Amino acid sequence: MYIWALLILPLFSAVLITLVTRRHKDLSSYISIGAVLACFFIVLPIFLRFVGAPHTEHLEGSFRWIGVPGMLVEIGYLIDPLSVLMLFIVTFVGTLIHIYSRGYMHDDPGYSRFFACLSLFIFSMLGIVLANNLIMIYIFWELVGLSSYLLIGFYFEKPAASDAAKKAFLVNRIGDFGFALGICVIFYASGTFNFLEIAHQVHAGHLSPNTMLLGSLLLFCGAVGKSAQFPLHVWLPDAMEGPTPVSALIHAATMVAAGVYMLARISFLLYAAPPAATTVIAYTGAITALGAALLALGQSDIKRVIAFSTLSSLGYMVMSVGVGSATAGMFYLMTHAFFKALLFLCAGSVIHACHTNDIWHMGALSPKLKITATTFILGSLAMMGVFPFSGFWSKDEILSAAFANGDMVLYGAGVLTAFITGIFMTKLILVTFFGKKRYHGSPHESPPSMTIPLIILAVFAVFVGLVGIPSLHPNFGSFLGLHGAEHGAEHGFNMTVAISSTIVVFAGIIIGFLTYYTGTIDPDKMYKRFRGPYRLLENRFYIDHFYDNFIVAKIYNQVARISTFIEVNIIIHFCINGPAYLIRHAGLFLRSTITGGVQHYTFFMVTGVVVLIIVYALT
Amino acid sequence: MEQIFFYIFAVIAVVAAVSVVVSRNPVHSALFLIVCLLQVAAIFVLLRAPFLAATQVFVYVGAVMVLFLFTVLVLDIGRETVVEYMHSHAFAAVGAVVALFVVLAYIASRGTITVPQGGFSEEVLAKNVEVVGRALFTKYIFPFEVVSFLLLIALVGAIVLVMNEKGSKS
Amino acid sequence: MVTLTHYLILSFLLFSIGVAGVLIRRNIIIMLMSMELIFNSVNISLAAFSYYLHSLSGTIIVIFNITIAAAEVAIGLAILVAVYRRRKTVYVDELNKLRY
Amino acid sequence: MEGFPIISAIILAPLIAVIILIFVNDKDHGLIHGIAVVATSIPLALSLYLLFAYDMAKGGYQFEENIPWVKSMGINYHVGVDGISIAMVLLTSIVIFTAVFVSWKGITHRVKEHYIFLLLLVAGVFGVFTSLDLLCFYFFYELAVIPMYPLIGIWGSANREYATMKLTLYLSLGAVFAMLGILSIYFVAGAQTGHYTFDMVQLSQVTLARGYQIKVFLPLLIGFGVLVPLAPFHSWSPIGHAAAPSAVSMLHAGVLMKIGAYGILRVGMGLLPEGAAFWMPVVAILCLINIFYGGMVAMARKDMKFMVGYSSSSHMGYVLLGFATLNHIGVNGAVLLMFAHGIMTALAFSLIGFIYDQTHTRMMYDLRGLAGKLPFVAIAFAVMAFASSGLPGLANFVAEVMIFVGAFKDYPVQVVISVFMIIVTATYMLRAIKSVFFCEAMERWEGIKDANGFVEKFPFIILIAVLFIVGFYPSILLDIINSGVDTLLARIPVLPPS
Repeated sequence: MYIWALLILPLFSAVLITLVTRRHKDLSSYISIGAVLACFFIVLPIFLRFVGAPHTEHLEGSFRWIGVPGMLVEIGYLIDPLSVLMLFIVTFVGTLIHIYSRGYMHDDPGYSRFFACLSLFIFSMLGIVLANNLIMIYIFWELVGLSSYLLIGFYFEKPAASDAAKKAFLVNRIGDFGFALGICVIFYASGTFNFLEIAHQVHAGHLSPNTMLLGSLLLFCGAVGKSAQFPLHVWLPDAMEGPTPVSALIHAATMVAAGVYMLARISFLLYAAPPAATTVIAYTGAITALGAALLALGQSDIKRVIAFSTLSSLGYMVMSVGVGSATAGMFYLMTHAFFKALLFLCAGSVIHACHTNDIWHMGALSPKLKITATTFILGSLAMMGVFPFSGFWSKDEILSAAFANGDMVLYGAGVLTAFITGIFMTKLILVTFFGKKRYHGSPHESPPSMTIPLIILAVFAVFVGLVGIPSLHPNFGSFLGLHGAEHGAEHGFNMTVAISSTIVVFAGIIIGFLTYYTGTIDPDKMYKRFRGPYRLLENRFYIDHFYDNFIVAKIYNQVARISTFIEVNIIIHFCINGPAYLIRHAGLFLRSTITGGVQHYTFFMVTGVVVLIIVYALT
Repeated sequence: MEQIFFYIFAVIAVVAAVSVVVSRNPVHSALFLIVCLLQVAAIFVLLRAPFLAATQVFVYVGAVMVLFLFTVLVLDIGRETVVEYMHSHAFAAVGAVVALFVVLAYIASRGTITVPQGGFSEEVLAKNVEVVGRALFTKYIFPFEVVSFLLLIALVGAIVLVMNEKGSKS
Repeated sequence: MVTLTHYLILSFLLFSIGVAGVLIRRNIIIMLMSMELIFNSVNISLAAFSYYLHSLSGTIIVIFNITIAAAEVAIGLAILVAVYRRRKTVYVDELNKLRY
Repeated sequence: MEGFPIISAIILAPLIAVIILIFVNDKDHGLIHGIAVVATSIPLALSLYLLFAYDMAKGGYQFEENIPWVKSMGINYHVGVDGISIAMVLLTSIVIFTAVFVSWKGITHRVKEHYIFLLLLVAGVFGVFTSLDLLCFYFFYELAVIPMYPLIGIWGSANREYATMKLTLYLSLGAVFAMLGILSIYFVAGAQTGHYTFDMVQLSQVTLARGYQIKVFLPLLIGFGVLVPLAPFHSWSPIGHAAAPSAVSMLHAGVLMKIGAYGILRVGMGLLPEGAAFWMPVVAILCLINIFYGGMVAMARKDMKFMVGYSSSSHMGYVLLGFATLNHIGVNGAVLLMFAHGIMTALAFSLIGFIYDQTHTRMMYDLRGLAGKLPFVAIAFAVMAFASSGLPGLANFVAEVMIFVGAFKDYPVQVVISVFMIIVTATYMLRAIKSVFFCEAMERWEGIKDANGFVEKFPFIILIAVLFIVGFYPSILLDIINSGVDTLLARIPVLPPS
């Protein structure tokens, strides 16, 4: 029963803050932090129990939510290693970020609102993680979308923020369009929403391959939206309009990873479906990973750079699921949650200090912001995948899986991404914290409520990768116990892959160092030489442009305008007012016979009588 | 002999009727109407209905026509010009009327009597006043009363109509 | 020999003249007079039918007719006087308030 | 409560209030409002009682009252409720109760007459939802439609003469078609059994020939479809919403449109099951026009009332799609959506009315940054917008999911388009939120005031609460609706495989 508290506490906190303690800032934040902390302490023993005995039977509990003949929807929980791991990440990172927010948001007028939304987010996110059926995951899927909308649009007075919020919600909705249809397909084929029952039917071979292919691809659409994969990635960079803790928690560590979590949850379906499904997934991930990494090169806003790197990481994870290793994807998800949250929080700390997002207005901050700088560098190294930081182990697993899968295009894309990541992360570190002083005012280190979470996260970012060392037993993979695809199921530590990826990362770092620190490679010259490609990067491959100016302006708005034209002119004016007009004018015409002259009427009467008599006489 | 009288009465009646319609002076019209109505009374006599003839003379010539003359004189309507007194579409109207007459006459000339004859032969009808009085006060007593009541209402109505409204007299 | 047809033709002739009067004259008084003509033509028909069919009904109806005609004239002229007081006209085509 | 005529009490409470109001001094606004509140709270309380007292295990019509009216023609005053009617009666009582509170400040002239017409209308609606006699049904239907004419014509806003004329003509036209169908059933069924009656319960036991059912279903579909409004008979509705005063818009979109859907369900599907089975695929195609085209037009509209008006016609398309499934999932979902949409749209119109009273404009681009000035209204509006775009936790979501799941088997194309239109709904709703409430506030709106005090907040709170309650625990209504849908669907033949 205490599992339900995971949902009830954050929801209760959100409601309480909204309805009661809105005016008491501190109280609101304590309620919110208390709720997420309590969740963490509920999750912790379960987590430890599963770590101790990974093959413990999963727990499932549910109650009937909707029941009509032919359709049963439950609200339930499914506790297995996968969800426990995710619960741990969400509550742990969530707690840290709640604490961090107390410092970061301290003088914001919407303080209570912020914490209410955070609690709502934790509620919805835990709902996704706990869900034992598709409808429930969809419900909370939408609710995280809502909390994301509310938090991105937190500064609703800013037009950019309200636009970004709207965009995030709608783009997610496009993904959910597929998701909802996928649910319908699966329900139609299997008659149930429950994961375990669907899995059972899949293993029993009750679903036809085509159904599974269609179902997996449609469900994948949901992940494309939520995890911001190409071509629905456009909302995530804009989502950085929200407060930085939000970016860290929602748009880096947890919510955007929900797509990957969902894919892992339905991995039984993906791997049972015809291979076309996983191929599509893998290539989508690879395109996103590589494209986003390139785009990150062209950005100068600190949060945007990290946002694009997040996109790239998400692409990695999705690719990992696609090449047959959901385990590696989840592993990367975990390490990514720590180091990316860390990076965002550091960025927040920097922004807090400098009051700007532009890295070209920073520089030489490391002496002023010692803790921030140190943790940022640690996080970056983890992100780049430098041995022995956490990113190394997780990235390595994905690359090994891709290698084992045999598709060298995917593997190459992964390696190339790692190389580019090396460049732009180095650039980010060097331009922000070293080099010439370009900032104004006197930045100073953030309060402890902000730095302590940084330190904790840094520790995890550095060491958490160790649980995935393949030679260990039990290690991460065996704990999770997911069934991989047959072709990519067993892949150990691959020395070739490890060495080659390390080499390219260092190559990237060196190039970055040469460009942005020593100046051996002059960035301006590079810029001039590669003006075209650079413009392409700055404008994000014109994808947003294409959406705004073609899809929305040309197609969508035109359809709406044409419909309205039809409505107003054809339906209302022609079909409806037309007959009315005719009748009215027929009436006006006939009215002219009503002269008011008695003798006219008499004349007609006499004529009529004559006619009647003639008719009578003739018959 | 009867035929001669019929034609005399009929011709005078028709001529007088036409004169009613065409004379410009309403007083002349009224006088012609009196002539016409008298001829009708004469025709009633030809039709062996002396009581009707008497009533015709009393009611029409005595009462109705006096009313007309009074009205004409009270309203003081003089002679009218040609343009004023007829309608511009008088031709169409006359055409319609001629057509009306033609079809009516056609039917009348073609018609035959198919209904059985009643019990009031010429001899009975000769005692016209008695027969009519008997029928009116026995068989037709109810319509008779209704009509008298109607006449009363008309009387009251006419008075009400021409009475000056209280507020409007100024 | 005077037949029923003779009387009917006479009746129709007077009727038509009456209708013509109603149709072509603008003066309401003349129109009322023409209506009297119409009444009388009908009375002639009724009396003629009564005579030729040896029935009393026609005669009785003529009596009622005459009575009602008297009432009609009384009311008609009263209306005419009332209208004249208000509108100062007896021309029917100027009394077209009921126009569209 | 045994033996107490609950249903008659629900219908009579507003009518008695009308009679009392006639004798009340029209200057005494407090008293008039008070009477209206009492008159609408009685049905509310009673319908809540019905919700809990209805015996779901037994099913069928309960709380029946049957009094002969015109015996020789088989007309009875026969009322009673099943699960579907209870949901609709509850919806009506909630909407009218809140509408009275909305009118409290919104209506300033001819208050007494306003309430008289409003309560007459509501009595008619209650009657429609509870009648078990076709002629009674028709009588109450007209009673519900006619007061619309003065309500919009007198208290309406821009273009009200045109709107009210159009609305009344349309609805009367619909009524004529419905009446044709009703009379035809009366005569044909009577000729078949030798016992002429308008009683729906008895008529539903008559098995009419399939060919006949197919023929007669069409006028019923058109007649009730006009009210739904089924495309292409929909154009009266947005303009009617736009011109009507808030309370009337609420009732109109919240309840009156549901009468059409209810008529299709109760009379069409209840009495002509085979006709329904034949025509429903056609309905599934027509509703697509509603869904797609209504949504697209809503997208392009700048007047918020028009936007919500067209969005209503889009949502009613979902309801029809749910009916068209003819299976438990879809029809239950459709009835639930009728309820949810009624509440949601009532909330929408009350909010737009409130904003209009404050700013005297409904054009969304004339408004900006109201969130700072009207935080309460902004939150309520957001709840409404999210409910409309099918966000979980709010009532519409459950209903829409059920419709999609139920319809997917037979009408996959419709489902794809409907799900897509959810995105469009979200688009125009969020755009409205953004342009009305977000960004910097304009100086023009310096003096406007948020809803404050009990009277102003109360209706919004009730409606939002209902949306949440049903959204979180839909079974509270679904179980009872299902008991009604069960009996209804039992007579419908299985659709031939398409």
